[in-house]
Amino acid sequence: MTTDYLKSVAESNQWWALGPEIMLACAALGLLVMEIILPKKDHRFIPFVAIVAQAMVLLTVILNFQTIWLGENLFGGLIKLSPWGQVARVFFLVSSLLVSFLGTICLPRTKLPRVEFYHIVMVVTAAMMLLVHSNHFVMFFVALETVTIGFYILVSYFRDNALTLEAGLKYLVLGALSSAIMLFGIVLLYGAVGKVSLNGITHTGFEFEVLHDFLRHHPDNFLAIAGALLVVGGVAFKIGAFPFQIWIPDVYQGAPTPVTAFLAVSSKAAGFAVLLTLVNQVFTPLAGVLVPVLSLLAAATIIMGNLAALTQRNTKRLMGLSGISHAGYLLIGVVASFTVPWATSAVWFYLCTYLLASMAVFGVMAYLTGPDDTDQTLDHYEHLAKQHPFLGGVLAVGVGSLAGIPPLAGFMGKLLLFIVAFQAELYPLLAIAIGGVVLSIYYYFGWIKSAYFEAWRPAATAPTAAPQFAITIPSLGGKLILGLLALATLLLGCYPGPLSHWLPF
Amino acid sequence: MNSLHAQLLQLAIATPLVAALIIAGGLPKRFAVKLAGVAFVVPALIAAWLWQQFPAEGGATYHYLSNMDTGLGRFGITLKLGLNGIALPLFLLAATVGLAAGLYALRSGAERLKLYLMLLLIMQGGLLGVFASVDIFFFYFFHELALIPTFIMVGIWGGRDRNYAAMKMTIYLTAGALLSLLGLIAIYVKSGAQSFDLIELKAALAHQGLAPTAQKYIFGLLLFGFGTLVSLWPLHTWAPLGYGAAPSSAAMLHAGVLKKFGLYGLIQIALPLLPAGAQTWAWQLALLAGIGNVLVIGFITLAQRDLKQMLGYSSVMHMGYCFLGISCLSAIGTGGVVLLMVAHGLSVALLFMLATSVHHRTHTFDLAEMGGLAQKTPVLAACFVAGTMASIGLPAFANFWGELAIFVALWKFSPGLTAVAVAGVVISAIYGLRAVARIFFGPPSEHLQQVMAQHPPADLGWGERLPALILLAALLWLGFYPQALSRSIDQALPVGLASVSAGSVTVSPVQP
Amino acid sequence: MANLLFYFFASLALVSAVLVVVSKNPVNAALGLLLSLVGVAGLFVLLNAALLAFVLLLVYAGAVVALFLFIIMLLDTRPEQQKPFQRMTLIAATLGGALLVVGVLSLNQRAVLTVGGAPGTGPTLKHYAEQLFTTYLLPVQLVGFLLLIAMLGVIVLSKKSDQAEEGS
Amino acid sequence: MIVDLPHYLLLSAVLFVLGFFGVLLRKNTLVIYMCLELMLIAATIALAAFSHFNDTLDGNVFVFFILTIAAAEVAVGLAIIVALFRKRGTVQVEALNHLRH
Repeated sequence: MTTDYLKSVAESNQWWALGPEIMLACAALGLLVMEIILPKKDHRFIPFVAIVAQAMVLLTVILNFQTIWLGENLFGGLIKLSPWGQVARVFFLVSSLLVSFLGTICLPRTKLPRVEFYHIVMVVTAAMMLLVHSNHFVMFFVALETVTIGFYILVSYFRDNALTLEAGLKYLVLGALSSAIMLFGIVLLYGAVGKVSLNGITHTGFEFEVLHDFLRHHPDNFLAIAGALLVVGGVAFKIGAFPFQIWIPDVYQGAPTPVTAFLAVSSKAAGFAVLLTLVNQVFTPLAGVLVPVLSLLAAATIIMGNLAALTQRNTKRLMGLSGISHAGYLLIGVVASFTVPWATSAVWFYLCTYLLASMAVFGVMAYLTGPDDTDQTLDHYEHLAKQHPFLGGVLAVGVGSLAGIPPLAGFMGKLLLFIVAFQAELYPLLAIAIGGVVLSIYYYFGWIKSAYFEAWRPAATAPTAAPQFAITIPSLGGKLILGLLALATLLLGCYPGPLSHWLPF
Repeated sequence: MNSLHAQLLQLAIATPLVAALIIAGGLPKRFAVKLAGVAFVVPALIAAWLWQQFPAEGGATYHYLSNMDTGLGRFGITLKLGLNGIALPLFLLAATVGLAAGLYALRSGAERLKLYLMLLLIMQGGLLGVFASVDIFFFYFFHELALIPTFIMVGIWGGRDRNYAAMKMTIYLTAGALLSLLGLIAIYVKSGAQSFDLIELKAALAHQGLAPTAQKYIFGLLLFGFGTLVSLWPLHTWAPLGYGAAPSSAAMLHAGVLKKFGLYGLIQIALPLLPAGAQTWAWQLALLAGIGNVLVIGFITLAQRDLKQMLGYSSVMHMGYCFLGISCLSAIGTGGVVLLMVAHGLSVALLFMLATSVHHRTHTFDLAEMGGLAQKTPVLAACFVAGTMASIGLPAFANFWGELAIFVALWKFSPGLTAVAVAGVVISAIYGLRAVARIFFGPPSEHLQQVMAQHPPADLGWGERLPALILLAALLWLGFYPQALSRSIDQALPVGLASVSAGSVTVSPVQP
Repeated sequence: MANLLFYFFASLALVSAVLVVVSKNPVNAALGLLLSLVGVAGLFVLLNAALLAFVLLLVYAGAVVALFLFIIMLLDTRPEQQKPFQRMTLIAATLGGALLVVGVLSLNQRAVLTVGGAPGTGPTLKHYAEQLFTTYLLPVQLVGFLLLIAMLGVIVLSKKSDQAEEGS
Repeated sequence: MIVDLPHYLLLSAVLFVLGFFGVLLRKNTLVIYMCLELMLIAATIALAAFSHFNDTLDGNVFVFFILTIAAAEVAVGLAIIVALFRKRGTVQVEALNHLRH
């Protein structure tokens, strides 16, 4: 290994390109330091420091949206920034900001350490950003495992609650299983490619470009196909696609509400970002195998998610099960991206609308949970609209957007996905998706119904024994954030221009 | 001048929506009621003015066009508004029924009146938008905007079974809307026009239409999607239930106007863009509508004992005539459908409103209990009788011309179905007149006598009389002077259809 | 000689892995895991990766298995009762297993294995160091954070409740 | 018969399948966790073998990372198992059925 080579490697280590991730990690470390040096009574400021720090990082990313490193291989090919990666950065930061906000609502109810929560959320977010940027399977796996292990801790964070720990253990076992499967797939891909020498430098099947090149010339290499399928299976676990959806309802129910939101939004988006990268940049030559597999997955996911959600009364499980069906719709977009290039934009647009709507709903849920975070059913929502019109309104907007009702953003997301699916001529999948949307109207409507309609019984039949549940009254900041989410959902549905210009269609 | 009219058109749609926003912003109730009243009147005035200014020979093209960017220009989605000869009558209908329903709601004294008015205003804005949209994406968008308040209103202010009714309506109508949305997307993708603009779609498909198989499938999607929304048998079951439970103003707007969305879509979009598809489905549609909607539902209507249920079923039945008219695929039939849509919208809104007025006085919808109301409330009785006669299709009312044109077209298409349709008129005459007899004449039940003794029924007050008179006047005016609308309708009918019935009489009947 | 060693280590790894899967007593399972690791470490040596073998024994045998044993003793779990498996579990296991067996067999039958050049002499510690601190510097940093959050997580999950922060 | 890449691969695959079976069939979460470790180790055998026979170092380096990650995973996993044991007094899978509605 010559000095020249080392020099070139050192030069490609452009740490500035990873500024946001590094800032986030340093801020996370700073929180720990603050916990040590600050007196105990000042610890309550730490969450706000975390939120401000994340907002600063978000601002940095937005200001440097068109960075000079776009499309270049950095860190010796480990990292490659792409326009989608930039979108993902913003997405993950917005999401983690909102999760931290939810944390400030939920964590004070417990007697648990708090700073660690924000620390882990920030590290996991940075790891997700690296995951989306990674261009090399070693980087990919390390980032993915950082995210996964972070989630093991976060899911079981409320360790006073046996149900939370049970959810944590379930997530742990199934997550580790999926990681092992994915690892084996990566190994097979590495083995299939073997050794490639270019310009005197050795390359391996870990590198995405090399792998893509290899697959283009050997699209029927059995080892590679098996590896690709195993890797896609591992990602399917993260997004909760069939048949890896079994963990979702239990884990969503058991996890603390902010973590459920984090899982539902960031983890799922990371899964889709990775899947899109893999499908569009690495496994493209394997379309003959992957398209049928992914189509079947999408169909089964939509059907399973919606059918299971129909009779669900626990709202966190409902969010999980309906989230499965959303993953199914998104998978249609992924399948379509083989033939229609702008499908990637449609998927991201959908994810953005999903972020806004889900976070609004989880925000309301966070205010409604009592001491037991895992037990929240539709019955708790009775009288909500009457007693707390604001929370009721936010809930209606969020749930309506998830159901895809115009003029809310979710409708535009679904519309774009349907157009994409039509252009890709995926008619059977479209039919299933339509059926799924109709089913989803049933349970989403049930939610709205319990929040709005039951409460307004005529006075004669009023005395119902509906138990009253503790509702945390939103602070002004909380109201502002939830109101902004609802407003953004509404505006994006009526005038989707800004986001559609911003996404690199 | 034209740009001024285009702005007026925008203003007509925006007024109710903005008013709804202002009321949502926390306007005190006193002002909210006044604002709502203004917001219902303004579109009606604008609609009348636009109709008056509509060029005599210009029905074939769109007028008052305006275009607004939505940020989705790259998908060919822009907010493009305008009216042609078919859209104009329905726009007028929406404005008129909206005015009547709004005025009725102002005086209805409903609980949570502000929310009620707000939802009604959103509905009104959506309805006006539906018929003024040239862009088929916004055509759909406005429909949903008007549809959502319906569910909420049924869910909150509904009568018996409101939860079940709201749920069933939501699922059926959303499923229908999604199917038709798929059809619209299919047209967009397959036409290659890269635009949702109906004018551009027509231009793109004028040279070379879609392949016949594609047309067949897309027309099928639109037919059953729109069909569900218009209560095509056997997808109609939401309608009687929903109308039975809906509060009066919502039922007026939905049954009177919103339901016409599906028929309007078939006539304005499906027939001109997918002529071959229409050919393949014509007979199936005619049979479903003729046997199902007219005969089966006709007999079911005969068996109804509940006034509101009966009205709901009769509205389903009358939609059968509209479908029959469409399935003829002739200019005269389609023109008749447009006229009947307007006429039926007016008459069914009138009847739903008066049914609620009857309920206020008798506290029941049960036909068997009622009786003798004619002496106590003569104006109500007169209006109800007039509405029933219009609904049956007697001459002097607008419905007559629509049904007549449809029958003429149907005769050429299938004499057998014409016989069925005429039998349907007899059926509707039986149940209509029987209901009038039960409510207003003959002795009431003992229970009702007690109720009326305690609360002597008053005749229609101005809050009810004014909307009723508006609707009745429109029905009569169109009954005596159908040319007011039929000329522009004729000009706008799809070119392809004119050739089917080349040389046939126009819809305009002889001068009265 | 190398062949013999391969078969010895491979069978050691396999047999003790079977022991992990079937033994009723978790302690036996842990010991099986330990033996299996020894076998794998031997294989690593055969593959010219003595350093990996060393790390494997150090990290896994020394830390992980010890941790497992420690926890087993701490929790004092009784040996598993032999309960009949649920039918669904059995079906799923059979299906999954059959799929995997088919996969494994076809892997060996149909795989086109590219073998690039003769295996050279084993990499030295220096080679690893060069790789880890140049090309793979970023993942190394990331793994540092991973270990940090793992540590924090263990603390959060195991700290006694009364030591936790009071709500302020 | 020369021991070659396919031998290592077969061994690795069989170990992987064994671990997978263990995860599916065992009831004790601790043992399940050991089986998961077995699966990871199986993958590293294949990785080291590929690395050796292709004469590339990257696979071996990846093994380093995998071992580190696995150790972290075990630490967190065991912490969760212990915490749950404190609450429920068992580590059997059947006890994990309280999340149902």
